[in-house]
Formats: sequence, structure tokens, C-alpha cells
Amino acid sequence: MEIKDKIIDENLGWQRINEDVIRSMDAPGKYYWITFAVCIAMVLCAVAAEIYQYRMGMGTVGLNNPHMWDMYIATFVFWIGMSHAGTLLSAILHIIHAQWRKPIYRFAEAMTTFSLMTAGFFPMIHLGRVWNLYWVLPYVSDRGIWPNFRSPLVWDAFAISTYLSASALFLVIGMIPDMAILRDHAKGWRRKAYGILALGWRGDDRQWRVFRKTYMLMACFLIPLAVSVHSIVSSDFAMSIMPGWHVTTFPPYFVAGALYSGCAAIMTLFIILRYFFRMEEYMTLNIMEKTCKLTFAIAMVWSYLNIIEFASTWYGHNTYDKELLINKANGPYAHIFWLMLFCGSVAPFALAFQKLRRHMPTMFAVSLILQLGMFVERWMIVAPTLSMAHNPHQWDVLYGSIIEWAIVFGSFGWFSLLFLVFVKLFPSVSMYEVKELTFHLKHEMEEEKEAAATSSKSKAGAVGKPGLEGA
Amino acid sequence: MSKHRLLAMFKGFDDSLPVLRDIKAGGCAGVSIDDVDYLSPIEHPDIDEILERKVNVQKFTFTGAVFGVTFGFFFLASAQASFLVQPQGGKAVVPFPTNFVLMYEMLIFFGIWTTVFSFLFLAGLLRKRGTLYSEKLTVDQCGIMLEVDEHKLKSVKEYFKKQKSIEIREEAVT
Amino acid sequence: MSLKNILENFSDFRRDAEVGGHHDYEHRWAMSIDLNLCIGCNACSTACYAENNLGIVGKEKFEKGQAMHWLRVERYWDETDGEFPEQGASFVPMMCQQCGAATCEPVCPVAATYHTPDGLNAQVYNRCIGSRYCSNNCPFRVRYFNFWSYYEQSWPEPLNQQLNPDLSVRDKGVMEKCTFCVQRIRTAKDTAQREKRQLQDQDFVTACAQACPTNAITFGDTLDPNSKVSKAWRKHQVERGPYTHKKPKENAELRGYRVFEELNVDPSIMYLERVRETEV
Amino acid sequence: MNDIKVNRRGFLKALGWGGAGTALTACDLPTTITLEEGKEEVVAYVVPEEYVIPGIGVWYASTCTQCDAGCGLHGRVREGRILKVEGNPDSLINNGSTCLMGQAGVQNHYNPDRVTQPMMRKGAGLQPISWDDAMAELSKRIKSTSGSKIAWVSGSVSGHQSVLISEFLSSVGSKNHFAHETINSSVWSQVCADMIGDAEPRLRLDKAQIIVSFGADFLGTWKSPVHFAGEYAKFRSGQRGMLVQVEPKMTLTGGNADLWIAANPGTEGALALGVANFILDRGWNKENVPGTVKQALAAYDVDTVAGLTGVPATKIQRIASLFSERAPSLAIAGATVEGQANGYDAASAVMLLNIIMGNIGNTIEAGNKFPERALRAKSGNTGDLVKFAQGLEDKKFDLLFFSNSNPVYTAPDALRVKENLSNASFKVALTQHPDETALAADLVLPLYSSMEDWGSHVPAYQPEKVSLSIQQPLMEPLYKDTRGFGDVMLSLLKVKSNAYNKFPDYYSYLKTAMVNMPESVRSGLKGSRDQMWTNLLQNGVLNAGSNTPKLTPKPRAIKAATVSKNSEYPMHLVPSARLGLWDGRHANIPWLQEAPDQISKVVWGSWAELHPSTAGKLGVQNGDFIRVSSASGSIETQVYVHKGIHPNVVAVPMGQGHSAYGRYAKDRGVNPLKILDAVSEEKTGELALYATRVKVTKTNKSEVLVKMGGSETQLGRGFVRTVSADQFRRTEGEA
Repeated sequence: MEIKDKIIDENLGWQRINEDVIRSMDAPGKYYWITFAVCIAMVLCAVAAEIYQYRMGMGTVGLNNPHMWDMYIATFVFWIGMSHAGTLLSAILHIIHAQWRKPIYRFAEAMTTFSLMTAGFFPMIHLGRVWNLYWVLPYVSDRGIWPNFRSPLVWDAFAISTYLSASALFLVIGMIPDMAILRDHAKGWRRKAYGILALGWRGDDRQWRVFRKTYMLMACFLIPLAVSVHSIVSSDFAMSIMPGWHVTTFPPYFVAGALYSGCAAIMTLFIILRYFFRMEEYMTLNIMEKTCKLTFAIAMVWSYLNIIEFASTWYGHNTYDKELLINKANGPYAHIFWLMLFCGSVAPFALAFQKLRRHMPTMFAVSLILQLGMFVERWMIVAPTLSMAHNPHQWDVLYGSIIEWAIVFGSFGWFSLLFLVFVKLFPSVSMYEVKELTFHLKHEMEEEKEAAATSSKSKAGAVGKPGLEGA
Repeated sequence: MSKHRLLAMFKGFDDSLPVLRDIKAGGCAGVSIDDVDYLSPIEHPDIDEILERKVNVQKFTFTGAVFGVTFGFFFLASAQASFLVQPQGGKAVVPFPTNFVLMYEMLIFFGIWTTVFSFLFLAGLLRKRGTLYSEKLTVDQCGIMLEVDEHKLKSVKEYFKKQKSIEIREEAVT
Repeated sequence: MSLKNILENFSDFRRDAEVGGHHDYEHRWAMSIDLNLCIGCNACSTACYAENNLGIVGKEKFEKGQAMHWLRVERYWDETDGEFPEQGASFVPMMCQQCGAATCEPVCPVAATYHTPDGLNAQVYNRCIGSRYCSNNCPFRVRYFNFWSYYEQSWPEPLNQQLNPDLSVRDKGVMEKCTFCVQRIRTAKDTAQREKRQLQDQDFVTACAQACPTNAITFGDTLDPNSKVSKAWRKHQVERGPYTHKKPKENAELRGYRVFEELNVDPSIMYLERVRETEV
Repeated sequence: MNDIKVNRRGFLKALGWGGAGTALTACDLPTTITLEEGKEEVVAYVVPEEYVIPGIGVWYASTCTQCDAGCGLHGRVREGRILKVEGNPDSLINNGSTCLMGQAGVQNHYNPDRVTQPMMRKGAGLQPISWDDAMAELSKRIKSTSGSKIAWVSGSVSGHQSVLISEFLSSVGSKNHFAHETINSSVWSQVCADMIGDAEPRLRLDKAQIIVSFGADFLGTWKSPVHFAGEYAKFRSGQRGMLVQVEPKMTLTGGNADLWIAANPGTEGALALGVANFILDRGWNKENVPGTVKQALAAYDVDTVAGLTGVPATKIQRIASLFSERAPSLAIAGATVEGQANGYDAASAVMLLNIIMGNIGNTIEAGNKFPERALRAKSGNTGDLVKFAQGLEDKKFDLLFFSNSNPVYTAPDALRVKENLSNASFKVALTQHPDETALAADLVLPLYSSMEDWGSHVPAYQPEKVSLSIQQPLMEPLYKDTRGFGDVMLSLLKVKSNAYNKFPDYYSYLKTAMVNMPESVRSGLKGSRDQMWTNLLQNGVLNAGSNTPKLTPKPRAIKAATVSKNSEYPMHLVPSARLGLWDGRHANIPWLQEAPDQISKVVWGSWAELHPSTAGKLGVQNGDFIRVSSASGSIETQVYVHKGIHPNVVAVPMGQGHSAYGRYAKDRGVNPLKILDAVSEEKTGELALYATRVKVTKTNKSEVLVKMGGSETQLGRGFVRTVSADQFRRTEGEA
């Protein structure tokens, strides 16, 4: 195995791994606090906008009769989608024993949890009477009123709460050995706090064994769960009769889009963490390469599903669907439609070139473009359908209001805020799994060396069969 | 006769694995492999070949999942059945029984929570089990922990020293 | 709540879910709107404002598309290339079609919109949480959302004295739509009950039907075979229920049709086709 | 058709007032919930009036005064408040229906910007004064002004209100009563009077198989819209008549036409003559006409007419053949024909079509005339406005009364009404709203709304029977310092005449006058006089027998002048009227502001309609502002582009552009009447509303045009499906 292909340097000292990761949790510097302040300001803007919207009504969002939904739902889907990369990738890669997930899954899972915590706000913000939100929950009411279980929105409530608790548990359980490390290294109140979070972990064989099983079982649950969550989110649209929404391929399309935006977000955060925490040795370019390849593959799946959707619309020959598609490509939203296709299907081709994959500034830009593409995709699903649905009398073009934008931007602030807090309180790289990685890598290398030694011997003994190499 | 708990620290997995094998082979007089706890900073599936211990998490998980799916059906069915006024009418575009969706979610929900609780229980977390511990265990060293009778203490310590143990800690079991 | 009870009720809940609709109707209110007679004058729409306390939104909100006209008269120009629209314009009064297999009903997360035994898509304002899914799923786009607290500006003193006390004034955050003047239905039913008789055809009509200068709108109960509206539906061979468009009429020249029939939503409003001379 | 007519009597139990009609104390009950504050007051209905049942609405009959068609109403009164109006099924005019303006009558009544107390000019502004002081001042003025210097400007007026106005004017010795209505059909009436001997003939739309309407928007703004809409329904049922509409800008009626034709503005008369000529030429005519008439027509051969009107020759021939084939036929002329300088001749040409096809006595019958001449409608027109403006200019008036009329708003600037008002030393406005004329007056006397006041109405257009409609209060007056119009009239009458001293109020006058009507009128009512009165109030309408004199057509030779080219002002201005805001009197009603225009669907503002080809040449599209300039002024408004307009025409609807008139009307849109040239119709002296020439220029301003509806077409989605009339006749063509 060449150095170039190695995920990580196997000779990293374990002591150093601990120190390097714990160093990332040191007291934050000036730039951290500036970013922190900016995020808080963004959140405050959103809060102010929400208070205004709460007092005045949904009209402040600029919604109207055809556009009953707009940016909030698009952003909701975006954040839900972003949450998929973390947990889903972590779980899938764990099950298929892809070792390279180990240095990066922690922050990806944190990203999942936080984007879910962000996404969860949007159905609430979006409600006309948010104070009655709890009516969608199946609680026993003296009036004998239950939610309408046939509504995909109720499924959403179930699915998202399940997913949020499951992915948060996955994150927390996966962090227990690291909490023990932190407990053993920290002093004062932190030691106590980490001690509580470590739940008495000491790393004995029974704990590891049960841990391994638990983690695998959770991963097994999380994969179908994550798929179902985004399928259910997609059924908000697919279960309706609106042209452009009532599409059979929506569940896989949404899942693919979710993985896509999530992978792009992982790339972004990867580069940021790598740069700011100087984690070049852990978040190596080889891991970046693998992430990029995965992203590219998903981008192609997404593009394929797009083509499928267009093709089935075309062949299905349903007037409403067909005209909507033509109007998307050629109507008032055309520039956004083509922007989406450029960002989602053309820009990822940058990931096909190794030189670019290893050039971090380019990758940073590309990852942002991909995410923009995915955000726009969500919006393209919501807005144009409502703009150009069955009844042409109610056709209208709408771009969000300032209140709406403030809240959407605020959600990015809120997500960043949570993430900023996370990286200073918790290890953003899984220390114990990086150790595992180096351990196994070392052993593999040794085995390989031995094998090479034996095979060279056997090669030496097998002279006279040159043709084999060419085959 | 008082018991003592011993923790022998080793430089790494490669140093400690032969020791475990040796113990299993009866290399350490009076010590059974079943009494040994193996502590390490990372997970080593290899040692299960030596220790031969079972895990039962999946049974809890299965129970939880079955409960979840059953509860899901009956909860939803009874909720749907106990509407004061049945909200009838309206044609779902896809007339898919919603119970399937929600039962599926409940299966996962309960499955995951029972898994987590069984993990906490079976891994012996959240329980006090002596103070014998070394912080090196979360860095790079491995440890073998076992309880011995007082009269064997000395011989076992000797055994570990011979096996290149870096450090041996002990405490009395109360 | 025995197991038997649960299973029975649950099966009731699931009954005919594929077809949709309430199954134990007392009445099925319906309309017939003759587009040969409709002149597009807006009297129905204004009558609806007067009857149903519809908010007046003003120019700015109208521009945003936040008007509250439960009944709007849509005007379409012909798609011809000529210099002038020689066959005039096309008008169609568009209000809630009170679909028998409504798409708005199954999607409401809190069952705020449901089917009444009268065949109406009832909208329970108190229950509505404003998710607006119902409106998104309405192909006719005839559900109106209270984007603002319209009552704050709609009726300055003493305009508020005109408000109809038989129904509420809606605050922000709830969906509303044409109710087929449910308060008139209620009053007529109460009166009939008090007078110990059955509700009769033309005991009452909706505000729009009553105002219409050309009597283009006929309102009544399709379960009553002798009602005007039943007769009109029969005459034009339009049947209730989804999937009816797959059954061709015996006489294909009859004018009755339902808008978006192919979506199988079973609208309660039958339109009669507009008529134009072709020989000019 | 009769099976479609809804019988609503079953639930509309109109109750009469029974005895003393003034006892409207139900209104003393407070509103239970004040919406604005959300406070709830508990109201004890310990001793309610016997006819007030809390929670139960009671229906009372009255009359709509939103336009002068005189539709009968039923008003729903609950807890002393009028909540909604419906048409009175007993009224032969509207047969239980209403239009949108009628529905909005309640908002006229509850309008938040009504004048609530008398006001007198002190210096520059109007100051509140008491009724006593106001009436004292007024009687002083009446006594000190010579009769010929007193003038009364009103809108259309009929019934006992009309009687009182004339009585008052004769008591002071004045003959100056000007009845001014912008939306009228007085040229057509004059033509009818001259050519068939009946100014208001009954038009049998229901009998006709083809109607050719030259600019008569009978579904929207012509004479009696609700009545004609009902007749239209009969016309369109059964064998289904065909409607051909000739007009420069599509009206509501044009929107429902089978064939809509935009002739060059001002050439509609020539078109009618061309059609008549063609019919005579082919010998399709049913009645013969004198040779002189024929000779005059000969000049209008199809090709000449096609050149003049811009209507293809084939189309003219087609109209002619349809018009003669599909008897009985009917041709009518409306505002766009009447409003030209050659309006009288053009309308005569239209009437000539009726004469040659033998429609007189068939689809045009003698109109019913109310037996008591004094009660008949005095229909407003614009000729009176011109005369009034001239009189004002010549300083002929010292004391002016305005009632139900707003000439400061409706008169074109070219007539200089507003400037010349100062020529009259004292101007009195009897009004319900602070309109422009009231604000220019010296004394403003606040009136009851039509839902608080008594009155009687004899519509100008009488249906199948002689009809009188009674207007009774539907609730207590909202404002204690307002008075009924009749009450004010009686006070004015008492200044110089003692004949009215026996009537304490208008109610007693009206009751006495009604029960003492001649037998011919009272035929529909039975019982004692009190019972008769009660019956009348219960029914709301009085339908007496019909009188059917025979009409004699008097055809004459007609030469329809056409409109010359004007290079400076190349385009024609159409100040279109719309069912809704009418001539601007309903601009203060929010429901009507929010009700989209039927054709353009624009709300809450003004717009200018342009044909796509014209708009293309100008380089403007929907929402762009254009300047429409005539020799008398200019206005700027937004463009709405559609094909239903002649390319050489710009249409700006009437109704907006108020400088006062309450919060909903003030400073909204533009008033096209202001820039009209002072062109008069040559024969009748009416103001030629449609004869103004304008030029249109583009401005740099552009805003979103606030209108209802996204797509202008159905995009083939089958909302409105059209079938052929033949198919309709095959399936539903039973007589």
C-alpha cells in the first residue's frame, strides 16, 4: 500500500491523538468569538422576525393563495436532508466496515443532530397558529380528538421525533469512550461533567463487546429510519395531487438529494475543521478523496433521478405535469431551474478530477456550490408547483419576503452556533476510533509486508510464467 | 479470607494478547480465564476468541421492536377508533394504510430505545465497580484485571511481572 | 373501549378509504351552475362577502394575492389569434367544490377539515393550526388563509355592525373557504325541526344563488330526487362519485361537467357548458 | 324558464311594521360583542320589542337606491341591525335577485365616513352647527332669494321625493331643476319618443331571437341591469337567442356576446344604416319604409360602410342576414352610440333597424306608464348638467341645492363647474357622504341612508306591470343628527307654503299620499286604508295593471355623420362605466372596490385599457403608466392590455379619482370624466361622453397592476367549456 493511498498515517502515537484532539477543544480564540457573535446576531434577527410574524400573521412572509408554502418548507427539507449524510453515512459505512469514516463521522453525526434541531423549527415557524402545535401529537384529549393519522404531516411529526432521538442517541452512545478519555484528561468541573457523560466507562471487554453490538444494531435501525424519514418528508409532496409533487420517484429522489447535500456539507465542515484545528493528519486528503468520490456518485444518482422524473413526466403525458415541467425550464423560474441543474449536475464533475479533489480551496467552493444547488432544488420543488398548478387563474410568481429570508438566514446562524459550541465541548474527531484505525492499519501493513515477503519468495520460485502478469 | 483486585498494565494489545492466551492455557496457576477482565482503549474483537463470552443486546432489541410494532398498531387503531366524530371522507391520493408508516416508525423508536437501555444495563455502566483504574487505559495501554485470593496475590503479581507488565495496581475488595 | 370496539371502529375508519367520502349521508348539498346564463357580473361574490363576513384586504394585500373572496368569478380570454375576442370572454364562478372525495381532507394533520354527513367539506376554524396543506392540495385553489388579522382593518366602526352574527369572524392563522352558507343550512334545519317537518327543496339557498340576477346557480340536495339540483344533475347525466369520467354519457351532447373530474375528486358543483353561436 | 326561478317566499317571511312604523326601537339594543375590543357585554332582553327576537333575523321589504333602477329588496334585520339585503321576489324588476351594488347597499349605510351632523361654511372650512341654526339660516336665504335664482341639482328622482322637490321649487317660484346622471340613456329615450312615440318602451329581450346591441351594456350599466339580466336569462334559454354587440370597448354585455364587433368609434350609426340598407336591398325587411328613407340609405352600401366602420363587409352582410333570419329581432343603442356628437342620428339608425324588421309592437312594446304623472321618474341626463354649468357660468343662480348628485366630481373640467360654484352665493348639499360637492358647499345637511329613510320609487323602466316600490327604514338611524330627505323637504316646503303643515314628518306624508292614490294604482291592494298600507309595506312593491297603447313607428331619413380624423389627438377616449363603482358614487364602498372589474379584473384603482397592437406601438405593457391627454387635460394611469378594445381607443373606467368621499375613495386612481371635452350631442344637447379625442404617451413609471387572476387564458384546461348553440338547442331547445 502506497503512502499516497493511506487513509491516515498508522504511526500516529495514541498519546498524540489524544492531545491533538483535545487541543481542538482549548479555549477559543478571537475568530471563534467573532463567528460566534455573528451567529448570535443572525439568530437574534430570526427571533425578531419570528416575533413580528407571530404577532402579525403569516402575511408577513408574503405568502398568498397559490403559495401557501414557500421558503420555510424548502428550508425544512434542506435541513432534514442535510441531517442524512451524518447518520446515514456513518451507519452505512460502519456496517460495510469502511474504515475511512472513522476520523470524520463524529462531526458528521453532530451535524445531523444539529440540522435536525434546526429543521424542527421550521414546521413550527411555518404554522399559522403555532401555539396549537401540540395538536398534531397523539395525546389523549377529553374531547376525543386525535390528529388525522392520514396526513403526511403527522407522519412527519412521528418520523422526525424518532429520527431526532435516534440520531442523538447514536451520537451520544458513540461518544462514550471519548468521554472517558476526556474525563481522564480534564480537571475540575469538566472532569466531573465528562465523568457523568462517560457513564462509568472503563473500557473493559464486556463494555466493548456490548458497545460494539449496540452500535451495530443502532446503525442497522438508523439506515431504514433515515430512508423512511426522508421518504416521509417527500410524501408531504408525493402524497398530494399537485403536478410536480405527485411523483413516484420522490422518495428515492429526496433520499439521494439528502445524501447529496449532506455529503457536500461534510466536505465543507471537513475543510473548515481541517484548516482551523490543524487536523491535517486526521482529516487527510485521502479521506477527502473518498468523500468526494462518494459525493460524485450520489450526484450522479441524483442527476439520474432527475432525468427519470423528467422522462416519466414527459412520457406520462399528464398535461399539468408536463406544462409545469416546461414552465419550470422556460417560465419565470427558469433561471433558478438551470442554476439548480448546473449546481447539482454540472458542478460535481469537478469532483471527478483528482487534482481538484486534492485542492482544498476548490473543493471548499465546490461544496458550497453543491449545497446552493441543493437548497435551490428544495425551493424549486415547493415554489413553482404552487405557482403553476392546476388552476391557471391562480398562477403567480413569488420570491420570499424579508421576514422569510431573515428566518432562513437565522437558521444557518443557529446551526453554526450549535456546531461552534459542540466543537469546543466535545471532540469533533473520534479519538478511540482513530486509534482503532491506526491499530488495524499497522497490522494490515505488517501482514502485507509478510505476505509480500512470502509472495516474493514464491515469485522467485515461479520463474518461467511471464505471461501471467499481463493478464 | 479477603480478596484482592489486581490490574496489570501492558504497553499495548500486542504485549497483552499472549498473556491472555497464556492464562487461558493455564499459564498462571489458580487463575481462570473466566475471572479476567480485559481493559483497553480500543475495541479488540480478537480477544473474544479467547474470552468466549456472549452478548444479549439483540434479544432486548428484538423484544423492543416487537413491542413497538404491536403498540403502534393498537395505539393507532384505538386512537382512530375513539374519535368523537370520525373524520371521514376525503380521498387520500395514495390509499396506503397509514398505520404501516407509523408502526414502522414505532418499531424503530422502541427498538432503538430498548437497545440503548439494554446497553446501559448489560455493559454495566452507571454502576460502581471499584476504584481500580489507570488513566493510561484511555491513552494507549491495556490492562488485565482479575480478582485473586490473598494467598495467591504474590504469585500472580510475579506472573505479570514476568510477562512484561509495566505496572501492577491492586486494591482490596470490600 | 373493548378490543371489539377498536376493531370495529377501525375497520369503519378504513372503510372505502380508496374511494373517499362520507358513507352515511343525510344530505348531499350540491349546485348546478349554468355557464350559459352566468354573465360574470360579480353579484354572487359580493353577496358572499355580505353573508360570510369576508375580510376586505385592501389594495396592497390584494396585490400580494391575499384576497379572501371565497367565490371568485374567473375570467378567461379565448386562446385565439384573431384581432378581437369575437366570442366574448369566459366567466366561471369558482368556489369550494365541496368534493365528495376531497383531497384537502386527508392531508390536514389535525382533521380540521373533514366531511360532514351533509356532504360538505367542513372547515373547523377552532381546530385549524394553519399548516395550509389543504390549500396546497386543492386543485381548484379555493381555500383562503387568514394571512393577517383582517378583522382589524376590514370593518371600521360602524361597518362592523353589518357582520353576520350567525358565523364567526376569523382571526389570523386559520384556513377558510366557501361553506355552502352552512349557517343557512343550520337555520333551515332548525326551522324544519321546530316545525316538525322534513327539510324541503328551496327552503333556503346559498347567498350566491339567491343574488344571481340570471339564476345561473341552482342549489339543493342531490339525495332528494325531486330537488331542482337533482333534476338538473339527472338531466345532464352527471353522476356523483369519483371515476365517473370513465363512464361516457348516454347523450354526449349534454352540457353537464365537473371541473377537474379526471382528478377523481367528485366535486359537488356541476357546471353546464358555456354556449356560443358557431355560425357567426 | 319558470322552473329555474326560485320561489323564496317560503322562507322570506317579510313582515310589515304594523301600525306606527316609526317605532324602530329595536336599535336601542346594544351590540352584544364589540369586535374591536373583544369585550362582551351581557345584554338583558328583559322587555324586548315584540317583534325583536334575539338571534332571529326578520326580513323587511324596502327598495334599493344604489342606482335608479328601483329594485325591490328584502333586508334581514337582527337585533335591530340590518345585516344583509336580498332581492324581493315580488318585485317585477329584479324578481328576487340583486346585483353587486345592491348587495353593497349595507356598506353604503354603515359607511364609516358618513356626514353625521350639519355643517356650515365659516371662512375656509365647514364647521358643525345645529339643525335649528342650519334651517334658520336656510329659511332666511330662501326668503331673501328670488325664485328664479334658486336651482336644484339632483340625480334621477322619482316618487314622492320628486313630488316634494317640484313642490318646493314651485313654492319658491323656481323652474330650475336639473336632474343629472352621468350614466343615462336619454338620447335613446329621445329617439324612442321621436320615432315610435314612447320614450321608455318595454324591450322584450325574452322574446327576441337576436339582439344587436350597439354599445348598450344592458347587463351592466344600461337602464335596469338586474331586470335585463333576468330577461337575458330567458333570452338565452330555450331556443337561445343570439347576441351581437358592437362597441369600442368590451363591456360586461360584450363579454357575453356571441359576436363582438369593434367598429370605429362614432361610426356605429353608419354600421346600422349599412345593415339596414343591405336588408332593404335584399328585400328581407318586414315593414316597408318611405322612399326618402330608402334613398338616404342607398349611400350606405356595404363597401362604403366597411370602409367607414372598419368592419369587414362580409361581417356586415352576415349581421344583416342573421338579423333578418332570426325574427323576432331587437336592436338597441347604448352609451357608446349615444355619447357621440352624432348620437341622436346613430341611435335613430338603430331604431330604424327595428322599424324595418317590424319589431315595433313585437320586441319593442309600449312601456307601462305610472298613472300619476307627478310620481313618474325624472331621469337624469347630462344635458341638464350642461345647462346647469351654463347657468352657473352666467351667474344665474344664487341659492343652489344638491341632492343625490355630485357634479363637482362628475362634471368635466371643461364645464368649469367647480370654479364657477363661487358664482352662487349659497350652496346647500343634502348628502349622506362628504363628497366633493358637499365639501364645496356652504351648508351640508346630513341625510339618512336609504336604509334609514322612507321613500317611494317609480322606476323609469317599468316592467310588465306598472310598478311602484316602497322604501322603508330597515333600522334606526345610526346618527342622531341626520335627517330623512323627505323630512328636510317638508321643512323647506313649510318655509313658503302652509299646505304641508298637517304633516309632522315625511312618514305621515308618504302614508297619506299612498293610501290616497287613485283606484287604478291601488288595484293590487285590498282592505281598509291601514290594511292597505300594511300590505304595501309587507310586499314592498305595488304592481298595478299594465297599459298597452299601440306604438306607431315614424321612420325618417337618417344621415349618420362620421367622426373626422384628428391628427393631434388621434385616439378616442372611452370613459367606460362599470357595474360596481357606477359613475363613482360607490367608490366609498370597500366591497365594490374589492370586487374586480368584470372584464379587466382590476381592483382598487384605475387603469387604461389598450389593444395589444396599440400597446405594442407605444411600447407599454400591463402596469406601465401612460398619460392620456385631451384638449381639456390629462390623466396618468396604468395600462391593462387586452384584445377586447378597438385599437384606436383607450378606455379609462369611471368611478375613481375622488379628491374626497371618505377613506376608501379618496386619492385612488383617476377620473376620466375630468378630461372630457365639452362636446355636445348635436340634436339633444347631451354631453357627448364618448366624443373626446386624446393622445396617449408613455411615462417612465411602472407598478404592478393589482388585478385578480394569473393566467389570462385557460391554457386548454377546460374550466369553461364551450359548446355550439346548435348542440344546446338539440338537447335543451324546448320552448
